[in-house]
Amino acid sequence: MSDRSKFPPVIDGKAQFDLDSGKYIKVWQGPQHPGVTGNMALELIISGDEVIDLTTHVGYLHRGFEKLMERRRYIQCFPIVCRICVPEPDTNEYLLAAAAEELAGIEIPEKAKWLRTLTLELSRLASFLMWIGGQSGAFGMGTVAQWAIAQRDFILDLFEELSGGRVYHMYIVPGGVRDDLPSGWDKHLEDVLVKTEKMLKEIEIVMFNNVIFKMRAQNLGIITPDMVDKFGIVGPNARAAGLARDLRKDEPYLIYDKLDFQVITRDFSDAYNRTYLRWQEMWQSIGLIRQIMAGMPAGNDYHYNLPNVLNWKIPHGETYVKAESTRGEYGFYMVSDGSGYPRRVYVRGPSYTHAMALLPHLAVNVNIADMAGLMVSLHTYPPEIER
Amino acid sequence: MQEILNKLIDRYAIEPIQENRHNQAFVTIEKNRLPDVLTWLRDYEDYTHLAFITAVDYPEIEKIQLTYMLHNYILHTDLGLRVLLDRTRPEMVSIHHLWKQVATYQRELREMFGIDFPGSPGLQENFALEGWKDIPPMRRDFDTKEYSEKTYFPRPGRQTHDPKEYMKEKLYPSAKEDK
Amino acid sequence: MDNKEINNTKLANEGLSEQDRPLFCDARPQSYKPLGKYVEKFLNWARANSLWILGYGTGCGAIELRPLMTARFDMFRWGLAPRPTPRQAGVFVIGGYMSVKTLKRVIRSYEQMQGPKFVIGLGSCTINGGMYWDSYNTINRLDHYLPVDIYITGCMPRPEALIAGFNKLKEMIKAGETDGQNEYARNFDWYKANQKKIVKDWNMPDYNW
Amino acid sequence: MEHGLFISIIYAFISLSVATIWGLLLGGIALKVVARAHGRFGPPVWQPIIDIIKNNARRTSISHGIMYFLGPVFRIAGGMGTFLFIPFIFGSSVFGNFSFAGDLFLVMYFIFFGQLGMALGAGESGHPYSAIGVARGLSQMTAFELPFALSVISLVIQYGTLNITSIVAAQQGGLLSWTLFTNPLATIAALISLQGMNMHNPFSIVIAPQEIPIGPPTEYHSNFLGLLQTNRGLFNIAKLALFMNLYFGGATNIAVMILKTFLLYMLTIFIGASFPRFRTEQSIRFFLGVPTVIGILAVIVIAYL
Amino acid sequence: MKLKDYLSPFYVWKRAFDKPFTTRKPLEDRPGAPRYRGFHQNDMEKCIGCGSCEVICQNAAIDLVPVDGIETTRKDSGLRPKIDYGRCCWCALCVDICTTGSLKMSNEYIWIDSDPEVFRFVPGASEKPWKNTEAGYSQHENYTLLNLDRIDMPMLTPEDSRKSFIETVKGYSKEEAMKEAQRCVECGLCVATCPAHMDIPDYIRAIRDDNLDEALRLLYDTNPMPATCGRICTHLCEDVCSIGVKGEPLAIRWLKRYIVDQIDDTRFKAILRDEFKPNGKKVAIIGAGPGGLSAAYYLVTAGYSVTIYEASDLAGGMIRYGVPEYRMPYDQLDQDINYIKELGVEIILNNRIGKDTLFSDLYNNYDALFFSTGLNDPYKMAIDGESLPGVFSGLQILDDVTKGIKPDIGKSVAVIGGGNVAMDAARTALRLGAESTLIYRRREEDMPADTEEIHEAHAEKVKFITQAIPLRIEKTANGKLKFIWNNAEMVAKEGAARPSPIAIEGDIQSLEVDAVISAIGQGADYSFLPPEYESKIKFKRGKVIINENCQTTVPKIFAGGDIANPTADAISAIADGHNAAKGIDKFLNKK
Repeated sequence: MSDRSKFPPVIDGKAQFDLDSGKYIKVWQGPQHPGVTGNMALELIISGDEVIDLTTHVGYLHRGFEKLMERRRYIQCFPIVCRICVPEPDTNEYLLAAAAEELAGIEIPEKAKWLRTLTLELSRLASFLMWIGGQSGAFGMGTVAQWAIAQRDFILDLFEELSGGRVYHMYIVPGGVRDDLPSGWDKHLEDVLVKTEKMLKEIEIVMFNNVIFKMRAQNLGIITPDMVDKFGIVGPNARAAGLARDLRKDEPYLIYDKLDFQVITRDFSDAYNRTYLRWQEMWQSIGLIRQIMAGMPAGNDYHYNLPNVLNWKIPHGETYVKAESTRGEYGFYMVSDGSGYPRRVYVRGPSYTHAMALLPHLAVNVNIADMAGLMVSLHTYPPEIER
Repeated sequence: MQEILNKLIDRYAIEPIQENRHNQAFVTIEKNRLPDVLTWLRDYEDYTHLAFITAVDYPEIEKIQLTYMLHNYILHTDLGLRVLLDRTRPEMVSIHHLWKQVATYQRELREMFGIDFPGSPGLQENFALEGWKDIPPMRRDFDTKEYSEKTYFPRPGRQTHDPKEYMKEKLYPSAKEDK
Repeated sequence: MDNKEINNTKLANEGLSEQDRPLFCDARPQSYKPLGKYVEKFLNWARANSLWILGYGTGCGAIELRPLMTARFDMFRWGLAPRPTPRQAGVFVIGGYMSVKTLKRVIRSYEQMQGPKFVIGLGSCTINGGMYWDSYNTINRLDHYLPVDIYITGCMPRPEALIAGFNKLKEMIKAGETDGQNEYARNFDWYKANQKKIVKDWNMPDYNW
Repeated sequence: MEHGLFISIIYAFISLSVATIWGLLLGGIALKVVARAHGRFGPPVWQPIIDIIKNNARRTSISHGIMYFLGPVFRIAGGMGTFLFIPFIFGSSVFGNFSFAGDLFLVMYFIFFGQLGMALGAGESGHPYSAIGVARGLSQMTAFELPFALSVISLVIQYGTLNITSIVAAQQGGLLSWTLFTNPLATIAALISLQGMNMHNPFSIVIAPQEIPIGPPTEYHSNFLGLLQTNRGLFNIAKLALFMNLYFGGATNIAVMILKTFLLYMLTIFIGASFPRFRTEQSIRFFLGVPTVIGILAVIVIAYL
Repeated sequence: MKLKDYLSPFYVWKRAFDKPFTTRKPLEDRPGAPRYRGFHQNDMEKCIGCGSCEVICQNAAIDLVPVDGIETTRKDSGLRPKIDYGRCCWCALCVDICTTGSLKMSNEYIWIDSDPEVFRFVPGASEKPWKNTEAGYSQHENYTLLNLDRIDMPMLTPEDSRKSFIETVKGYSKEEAMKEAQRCVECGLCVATCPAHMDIPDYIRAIRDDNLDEALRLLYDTNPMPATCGRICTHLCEDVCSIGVKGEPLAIRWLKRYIVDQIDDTRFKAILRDEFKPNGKKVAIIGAGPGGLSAAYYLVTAGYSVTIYEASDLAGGMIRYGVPEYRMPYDQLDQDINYIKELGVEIILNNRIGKDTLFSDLYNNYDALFFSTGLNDPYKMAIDGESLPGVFSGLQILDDVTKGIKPDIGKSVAVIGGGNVAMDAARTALRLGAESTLIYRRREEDMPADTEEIHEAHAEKVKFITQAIPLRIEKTANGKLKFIWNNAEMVAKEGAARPSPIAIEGDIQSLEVDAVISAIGQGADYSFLPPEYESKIKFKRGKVIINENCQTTVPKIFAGGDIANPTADAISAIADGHNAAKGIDKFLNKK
C-alpha cells in the first residue's frame, strides 16, 4: 500500500502542494510519450524521483463515437465501433452486434457463434502479444517487444485472410459474420499457433526468469482484493488479486459454455503477477482456439438474413451486453427508440476505471522510472476511456 | 433476479421495472432516493460493482435519464438504476464517496451532457474536450455534422447526384418545372 | 498559397501571460534557400537516408507504426528510426484523425522539430476527414494546419503502404521537392489563423522556439 | 615524442578520424547484431555515419544559451581528451597519441569531464526531462566510477606506473601476461563498469526512451546532436581502447585493435540485449555492491598478497 | 534471486541463429490476401447507378456522378459511384449492399500522393493499376444485406379462383406490406420508368413509417386512380427495380393497392385536402377512361369546370369493360371514380360524340378539349371463317361479362393471341365454365402479356399452344368450330429485334371448339371526329400526334391515352391525363 504520510495532505481528492516551494517538480508524461500505450497524458508531481501525485488527462483521441453512432443506422455503426479499441477491435464489433441482436430479437446461426468466438479469442491473443511487447518495452527490454509484436503480425495475417482487413477486421456484423473460413486457413492458423507457443516459451525463459525484470516488476502497483470493488477493477487486474471473475465463465456468451477452460487467478496483484497471468491467458487462448477449430460446425450458414439494413428498425428497449476483453469487462449499453438509428450507445471500457481512478492511486510513491511499466501493467487503452 | 426486484419494490416502492433477460433488469428511481438505494444495494445486497454511469437525452419529454449499472458478482446479475432529471437545469446528487471512479464519470457527464453534480471533486475540469464553447456535445440538439462542416470545412469539389432527379433531367425534362 | 511577401513583424504571443511572454521567442520562422547544387544534393541524400520519425502516434494509425518498427517489417533497414523527442525528429507521421486537443500538441511538436522537416499524412482522415468527417472533435483537412508532404490513403494503411510512402518521400527529398518548412514560414500567418480558429484556448507561444 | 608538433597534430588527426569512423561503424555493427537477436536484419552498418551527416545538414538549430552550446563541445572535448592520451596502437607512431607518464590519471579525469560538461549544458536546456536525466546520469556515473577506480588503483599498484603505454608494455609477451589473467578481479570489476560506461542495458536508464524521453539529450538537435553522436563513436573507441590497453594487452597493429575493441564491445551488447534496465537507485545499489567489493578485493589482493 | 535468473536471459541470443521474422521485400512479397479489402472496382456494364452504396456509406465517401460513355436508360441512371479516399474506411458495406454485385474491392492498397485533391476516382472508369485485379473482396452467397425475396402475396388457389369472379389477389396485410416496403433501397430508378412518374420510393417509405395518409397524398400527386392502378397496372416500375437485378423486384403495385385498401374512401377528402378556387374556365373531356378521369381530376383541382362525355352507361372505360372483375373489382374502380366525381366533375354518360353531341359544339362551347377515347376496335385476324357465328373478339367477351350478358361460348374455347386481353378472355372463359386453349404465334416468352398473368393462366389450367399460325376456321358437322393452324418454327432474321415464326410446311393441326375468341389487338375509332377536325389533327400509324403537353396540332384540342401513346396501358393514360391537364392549364393561362 502506498504510504502517504510523507506526502502533502489530500483535500477533495486533490493533493495539496505548493509547486513554487521548489520541493516538487511537475512533469508531464505524454501524450506523445512512447511508454504510454495510446495517447494519454500523465501529469506527475514528483519529489526527487518519487511520484507524489498523478492526474490522468485524456481526450487526445476523442472522436465522439457515441455521438456519431446516434446519427448512423445500426449497420453503419459497425465499421466505426472497431476503431474504439485498435489492438482488439473484435470485442467492439461483437458487442455492438450482440446489443442490436438482443434488442431486435434475432438469434444468429450456430456457426456464426463459433466463428465469432474464434475471432474474439484470436484477437485476444493478438492484443496480449501487443501488450506484452509494451510491458517488456516499458522496462527497457526491447528484445521481447520485437518478438511479440512481430508474432502478433502473423496473427494479423490470419485475420487478413479471414476477414480482408489487417487491423480493422469488420468481420462480425449484426446478424452473424461476413464470411466462412477460407480454405487452408486452419493449417495457417496451426502454424502460427505453434510459432506463438514457441515464442511464449522463450518469453518465459528470458522475461519471467529475468533477475532485473523481477526487480523492476515485483511489488510494483499492488492491487489488494479489497480495492477491487472500490475502484471497479476488472479483468486480469482483478484476477491477479485472486478473484476468479471472468465473464466467459460467469455469464457465458456465444459458445464459451461449450468450451473447456478454467479461470486463471493469482494471489498477489503486482506488475509481475499481472504480466504472468496474462502470459498464462495467452496459453489459455491458444487452447481455446484449438478447441474451437476442433468443434467448428460444418455448413455455411453464418449470417442471419436481416431485413434490408437500410430500413432496419429496432424496437424500443435498452440493454447492456458485455464480454470479457483482454482488459476485463467490456460493455455496450444500447438504448433504442424504435427508429432506424440508436438513441444512445454507451461504451464501457475497462480502462476507464483503471486509468482514471486506479492509476493515480497506485502511482503514489512510485519511482518515476516505473511509471510506464506500472501503466502498461494495468493494460489501459485510452480510446476506450474517451471514445 | 426477481428476489431483488421484490425487495426493491417492498423497500422503496419502485416502479416501473423492465426485465430484459434472466439476469438483467432496469428500474426507475426517484432522484433523491438514489444514493440510499445505491448504498443499500452495495452494502447489503452484494451489488458491489458499479459498471458505469451514463446519460440518455430525451428532449421530447424534456428529461435526461441517468443510468447507473450495478453488478452482483455472486448472482451475476445486472441491475440498471434509472433516474430522470429535468433537462433545462439537470442536477444530480454526487455519489463520488461510494466508488472511486465515480468522480470521473460525473466529470464526463458534466462535460458531455451538462449535468451538474454539486460537490463532486474536479467537476469543472476538462475531461476530453478543451475549450469547448458550444452546447454539451452529447445533447440531442447538438448537430455534430453541422458543427463539423462549419468548423472544419470538408474539402470542396464534391458533388453528388440523386439518381431519381438525374434521370428526370435526362429522360423526361419536360416535367421538370412542375411540382 | 504562393510566395507571399514575408511578414517580418514580431509575434504577439497573445496566448501567454504577461510575465511569461519574455521567456519565449517572438521571431517568426524563416524560409531557407538551398545551398549550392551539389552540396545540397549530397545533403539531401543524407537526409533521405536517415529519416527520424517523431514517435508521436497521434491517432489509430500509430498501430501500424509498431509492426513497422519491429521485427516483421524492420524499418531500420531503410534508415528510418523512431525518435522520442521532436527536437531530433525530422518526419512527423500524423497517424490519421486528429482531435482538436491533439492538434494543439501536434502544432507545438511540429514547430519544435528542426528543418528540413516532413509531414506524412497517414490514412484517409488526414485528407478529408475520413470516417470522422462529421465528428465535432476531429479536424477534416490536415493541410490547413500544417504543410503536408505526402498522403497515404487507407484506413489504416498497412505497413507496406507506409514503406511505399517513405520510399516516395525519399525520392522527393532527393529531388529537393519537399518544401514543407519553407511553406510553413511563407504562409505562417495563414496557418496560424487556421490553427487559432479551432484551438480555442491558445495558451502557448505563437511559434515555439 | 620525437616528431615535431606539426607532425604530431597531423598524426593525432588521423588517429582521431580512424577512431571515430571505426567507432561509428562499430555502433552500426552493434545495431545489426542486436537486430539479429530481435529477429530482424537491422540498419546498414554505416547508418550512424549518415545520421551524423543528416544531423549536421539540418537547416535550423536553436541554442538555449552558452552552456547549452558548450555542452556538446565539452562532451567531444572529453572524448578527444580521453582518446588522445591513450595509446591507440602500441608502438605505432601515428596511433600512439600523446601518451605520457601520468596519462592514466588524465584519462580518468577526461572520462568524467565530458559528462559533467554535458550535464551543465543539458541543465540549461530547461527541459525537466533533461534535468531528471542529468540527475540519473551523474548519480549512476559516480556509482560505476567507483569499481572502475578501484580496479585502476589495483592496476597501478600491480604495474607500479601511471603510464598506460607502460602498462601495455608490461602485458606484452603472451596471452597469460594480460591483466585479464594476472589480475582477474580488477578486470571483472572494470568490465562491469564498462557496461555502465557504455550505457547499455541494464544501465541505460539515462537515455531511455520509455522511462521519460529521453534524458540529457532531450533538447539537443541538429549539429549539437551531430557533435554528440560523433563523440559517441569516438568516446566509445576511447573507452574500449583504454580497456584493451589496461586489461587485454593493448594492440600492436590495427587488426588486433579492431578485433579486441570489437569483442569488448560485443560483450556489452551481449549483456545489453538480454536484460531490461535498472532504475537509477537499483543500478547504484548494484555498482556499490558486488563490483565494488570485487574492486576492493582486487586492490587488497594486489597490495597484500 | 537464483542463478537461473541471471543466466536464462541470455537465451535471447538463440533467436539470433533462427530465421528472422522480417519479410525481406514487403512491397513485393506481400500482396493483399485474396479477400483483402483494397481499392474499389466497379463493373461499369453491370452497375445501374442505383446509389445504394452512397446511402449506406457512413462516411459520405461516395458521390454519384455522370460518366462519359454511360447513357441514362430506363434501367440505368447513368450515374456511377465516385469514391473519395479521403473518406473511405474500407468497411466494404458498399460492396455488400450493391444491388447488382458490380461493386468489388481489389486487394491493392497502396496509393500515395503529395496532392490531397487526387484521392477521388470513379472505379471502373479511371485507369488505375487495380482496375482489373482478380483477387479482392466481393459479395458472398450466404451473406446479403438486402432482402431479395418478395413477401408472398396471399391469393386464391387456382382451383378456387377459376370458379368465380372473386378477386384473385387478396392484398397484403399490414405486417406483410411493411416487410415488403422494407426491401426498398429508395434508389428511385422506378420513377423515370413509371409513365406517371409516381413518387414510388416516397410512398413506400410512408408505408414503412406507417403513415398511410401521407402515402395517399403522394399517390394522388401523380395518380388519381390508385385503387385501379394498385391492381391492374402493368408495373413497368417493377421491371427496372434495382432489387430485381439479383432478386425479386419489389411488389410496388401491390404496395400501392395496400395503401388504398387500408384507407376508407370516406376519409379521402379529409386526407387529400383537395381545395381549389374555381377559375371560371371550362374544359370538355371525351371518354371517361383512365386518361379522361385523370385529366378531369387534375383540371378540377386546378379550378376548372370539367365535363366528361362518355358513350357507355358507366365511367371507367377500358378498365371497366376491358378488365375482368376477378382482376379489377368494380367497387374499387367506383371508389376512384366517385372521389373524382365528388370533387365536382360532371360525367355525362351514354353520350356518344358525333351522335348525341356534336364535336364542333364542344369545340366552340369549351375553353379546351381533351379526348382520350381509347382503343376499342378489335383487329381482325384476316383468315377465312372469321365471320362465322361463334367467333368473338376478346373485347366483346369482356364487355359482355361486365354488362352482365353471358356470351354464348359453349364448353370449350380457343383464344387467339398472347396479350393481356387474350389472358383475360381465356380466364374469363374458364369462369364462364369453358375449357380455354390459348393459341399464340410465337413462343411463350415472346408473349406481350404480364408474366404474372401468364403464370396465373397456367395455374388455372389454361392450355397453351404456341408457335401456331392461324390458317382458317371451319364449321364442323356437329355445329362446332374447327380452328386450324400451321405449326411454326422460330427463325432469327437479320436486323430483326426478335425471331419471327415461319410456318413449317405441312405441319397443320386443328382443334375443335365451341367458340373462338380473337384477341390479337385493338385499334382506335375516330368516328367521332368530324372530317374538318380530322384533317387538321395529325396522325401517325393510327395514333394521334401530341407534344409533351398532350397538345395536338390543333392548339385547343388535347389528346392522350391509348390513342396517343405507344404503351397503351392504364398508367400511361393516367399520365397523359395529368400531362394534358398541365398542358391545358399552361395553354389557357398563357392567354
